Amino acid sequence: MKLLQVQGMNKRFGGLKAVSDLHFDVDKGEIFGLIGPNGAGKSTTLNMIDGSLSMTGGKIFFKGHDISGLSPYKRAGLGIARVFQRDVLFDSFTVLENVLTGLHLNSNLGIKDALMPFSPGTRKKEQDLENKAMELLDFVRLSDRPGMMAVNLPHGDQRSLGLAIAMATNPDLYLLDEPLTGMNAEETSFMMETINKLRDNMGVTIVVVEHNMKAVIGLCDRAAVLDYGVKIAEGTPSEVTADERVIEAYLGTEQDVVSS
Amino acid sequence: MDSKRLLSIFGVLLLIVFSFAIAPFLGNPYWSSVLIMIVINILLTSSLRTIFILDEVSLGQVGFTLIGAYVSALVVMELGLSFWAGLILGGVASAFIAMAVGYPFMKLKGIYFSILTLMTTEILRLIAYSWKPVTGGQYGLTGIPSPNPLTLPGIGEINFSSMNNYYYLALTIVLVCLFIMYIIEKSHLSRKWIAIKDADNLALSVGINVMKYKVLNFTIACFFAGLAGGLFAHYQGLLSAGATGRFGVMTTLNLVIYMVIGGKSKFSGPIIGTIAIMLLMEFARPLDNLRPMLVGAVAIIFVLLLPEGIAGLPVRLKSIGKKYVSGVLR
Amino acid sequence: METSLSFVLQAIANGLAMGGLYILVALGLTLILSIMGILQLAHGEIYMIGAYLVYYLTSSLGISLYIAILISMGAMGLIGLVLERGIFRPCKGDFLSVITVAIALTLILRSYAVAQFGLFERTVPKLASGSLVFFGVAVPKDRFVAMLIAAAMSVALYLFLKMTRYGQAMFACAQNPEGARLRGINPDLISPMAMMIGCALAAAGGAIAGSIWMLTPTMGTLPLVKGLIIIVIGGMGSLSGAIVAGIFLGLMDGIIPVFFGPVVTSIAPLVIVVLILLVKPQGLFGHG
Amino acid sequence: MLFQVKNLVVRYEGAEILKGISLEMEEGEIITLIGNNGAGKTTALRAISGLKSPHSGEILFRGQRIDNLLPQDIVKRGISQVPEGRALFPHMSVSENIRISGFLRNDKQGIKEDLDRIYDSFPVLKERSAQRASTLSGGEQQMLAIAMALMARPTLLLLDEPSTGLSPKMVTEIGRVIYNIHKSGTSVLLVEQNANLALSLAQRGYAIETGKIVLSGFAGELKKSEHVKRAYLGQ
Repeated sequence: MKLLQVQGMNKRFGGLKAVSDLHFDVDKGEIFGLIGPNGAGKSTTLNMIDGSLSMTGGKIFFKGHDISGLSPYKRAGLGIARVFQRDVLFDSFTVLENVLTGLHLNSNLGIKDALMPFSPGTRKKEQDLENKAMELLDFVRLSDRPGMMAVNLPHGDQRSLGLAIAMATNPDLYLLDEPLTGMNAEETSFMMETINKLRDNMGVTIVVVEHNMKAVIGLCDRAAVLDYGVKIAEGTPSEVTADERVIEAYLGTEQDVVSS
Repeated sequence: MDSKRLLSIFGVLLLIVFSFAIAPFLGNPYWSSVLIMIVINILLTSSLRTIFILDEVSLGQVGFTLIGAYVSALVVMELGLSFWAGLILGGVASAFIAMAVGYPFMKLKGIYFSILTLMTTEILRLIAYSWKPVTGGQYGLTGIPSPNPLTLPGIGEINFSSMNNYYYLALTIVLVCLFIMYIIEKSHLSRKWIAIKDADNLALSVGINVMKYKVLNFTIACFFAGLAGGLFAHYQGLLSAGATGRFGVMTTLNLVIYMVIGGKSKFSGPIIGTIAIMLLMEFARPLDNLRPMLVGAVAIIFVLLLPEGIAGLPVRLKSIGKKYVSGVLR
Repeated sequence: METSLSFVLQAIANGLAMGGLYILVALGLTLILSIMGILQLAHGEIYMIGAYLVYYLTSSLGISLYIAILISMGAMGLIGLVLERGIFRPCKGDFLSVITVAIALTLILRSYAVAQFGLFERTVPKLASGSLVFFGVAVPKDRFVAMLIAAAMSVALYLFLKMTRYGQAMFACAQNPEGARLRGINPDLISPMAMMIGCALAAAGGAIAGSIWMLTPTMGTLPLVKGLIIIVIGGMGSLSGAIVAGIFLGLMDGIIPVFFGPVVTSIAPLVIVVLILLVKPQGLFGHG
Repeated sequence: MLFQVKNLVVRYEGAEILKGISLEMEEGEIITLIGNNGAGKTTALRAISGLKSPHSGEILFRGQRIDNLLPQDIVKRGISQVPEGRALFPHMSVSENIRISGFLRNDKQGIKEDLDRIYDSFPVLKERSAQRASTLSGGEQQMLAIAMALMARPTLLLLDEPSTGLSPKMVTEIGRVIYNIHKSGTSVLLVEQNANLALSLAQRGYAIETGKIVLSGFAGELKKSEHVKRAYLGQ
């Protein structure tokens, strides 16, 4: 079943075409890579899928519904979760509070609870949320320091926390923006393991944006390669990496700049 | 419940008792009127800080006070409703207008939001200043009645035309408002505001309707600003909207000073700051025209040396004390 | 017919003179905002103190008006330097701190003026006496002199910014502070310059206003509000935008009262600004 | 020794971005620092240019420590950077951008000569000299950024990912420009993600991963190294 369908997506910034007529489908349960060199339009594409950027043209379908005009929070409600490229976290909060905030959609705290935060009913609801949050922290191996301020976490753990926040929305589709960037070998392998575990245990679908070819090969079932906002190849990682055009776009032309 | 929490609850109760007990000892209407203005301004400054939870500085709180003041006065004078209805309707009118303009307003951030709110408050003032048939124009409204006497079982009839009694009334209302604001501060609502302030894109991506919560924030803050206006109208008995008067630009700017000196990141900050600066203004009467200079100097000293304000002093002193102790021991 | 023409011509002259003053205030505001990122809410007070200094120099020391204006500009420039170093720079760009410090400065300067000069209205000598006659209508000469001074200073500022190394460095700092650092420009050197120029222009504006109208300790509020209106309409950081918006606003202020009441005159620009902020916050002439 | 970095540690908000890197270069060399996004390359250049003060370690230029100097003093000594994202003054014209980049120089004649020379080597900039910098294409902006850095007459030119976002043809073009700059006697430190480009230009190279130098050597050797092939060349 097609979980996500991108049809004729376009984005213009002034005169610049950041994404041109992009088509691709993602099946349920797939890990799909969106790869390309810096500036190829990967993050722009991701921003249009999660709704933080509006499209100049095209349509996006999620679970068969047209979500093209919906705002990001509505898309989150439908089951799309975004994990940001840089360490975007709630800096004023502890690790636990970050995940609690992520549980917004799963909480049934209403205006009544806002006016009676100390009432037993509200307390109970919050306790339940806390338990849920701790489970998620367990999954990303952060349950040992729920009270730590999120900003004080090491880089790799901040990424894990970002993932836990996304998991808290209980999504069907994850959008991961360069999840491995800036990580050391140990953190990279843990993150890859976590992503695989997420898909295998929970049956979710994952779209990964990555410029690091090596990581993509190990992670994705299928991938599309972007160059200057145009899709130049799509297929299994081995198909994609063997493609002439991908090699040229990705690695630069083989001609020696010095001798030419 | 830990002892620290118990202690602070006890402290707050003590302060409340003190603020009730103080009025008769001061004894004269002048001090009662000072105290009334202090509690009204506490409410206003606290409403400013509600918006500051989103990291936005509203320079327009006084504009919404004006709405509350005029609406509250007019429904009592023209429609013959009670003080209580007037007070609530004033707050509601202010909140309603805030909600109506909230969506486009809350899209702006930083300097843009501050300038927008500053201009809005001037527009509201000028409308009040010129809309003669309704607001009395530059002559303003006069003869706004005091609240009707209240009969309480066991105490008897309380007449609010006395300054002292009006102070009790205002204090009670403001305390209730502060209690509600405190509760909101501790609730999931304020956690969402902080989340939006920290990273609105992440907040959106976990499904938080960012604009809804921002507009709600603005609406709540302006509701309390409107209530403050109603309290002011029925205390003063007359309203006018001249440029240098109560609803002028300087009033709105002073609130920022109260908040910063008191401590912008603590709930108690605006309360402490308003009391401290307004009392300072009273005790510095001999300085006469130079009093604002004193306040300005104090504000600059706080910004540069104690950015967390008076409410941040205990922590600051503790760290200084620790340094000193460790210095002595070493 | 004749009287209405005379009204309109005088209104235009008044409007252009006011526009000139607003421009002087707005140019400083926008320079300070774009280079230092500071919303200088006390800028109107600098304008006021600059005017009072001219009053003091002319009335107590008997210095001639034009010299006094120059001295006042220099003095306010120095004060700007002190303010930048002493109180604005330590705020390190924190928005609330900057606003608070500026408000505190407003309180201090205004209360100083009240204490020193009292609440009475004061006057300084006229920039010029007599009238010029256009189409049989007499328009006071001082309006023209005010316009000329404002125009000359705007042109001088423009030339300084466009043609000199330090002027260009100011633009560079405003557009890309880190890029400027990499090219060897030190923003810590450029910021006080912006503040000095801004304060000097405000002082000139205040002095001219004082010589056409009156001096009061609260005279700074109006030009501050007008200055904010101008930089919003013109786009924050845009000098040409500030000049166009300033002339536009001055004319509005001059002409509207002829046909409508003073309240419409005050409200109209505010409403325009609120609408611009809501629809196109970068201003009508702003970049991007 | 022209330039030396010894055990440089840089922190941002508690996180150690550079964990003690060392590199060195001789006068007239062109070396490269390759690594993926987030490895710490840009941070290293920011520290060298004085935009970010290091937590510990030393940076030496002609034997003197420069790690405590302000950016303008570092430019004065002859180190000029072409930053990532080009850092132009978008609303100033191309010629204003170039002129203001000679801010620290007082020799009017020399500035004029350099301007002419730059226009000779970048005819496209001459063509567009009156246009706003923001209206240039990506490749032209990169040319402008390089021209601006050259206005300081640097002994050492630092380039931060000049190939980012450029078409292969433009990358080749930029490569040629860098090559010519080096030929004319300027030492170059090239930071790149595009290892292919970097290793064809440079004489020697260092590879950086999560804040540490993991490999260094002559460009030819690095190109053949299995690690580089896997990590950077995608083979």
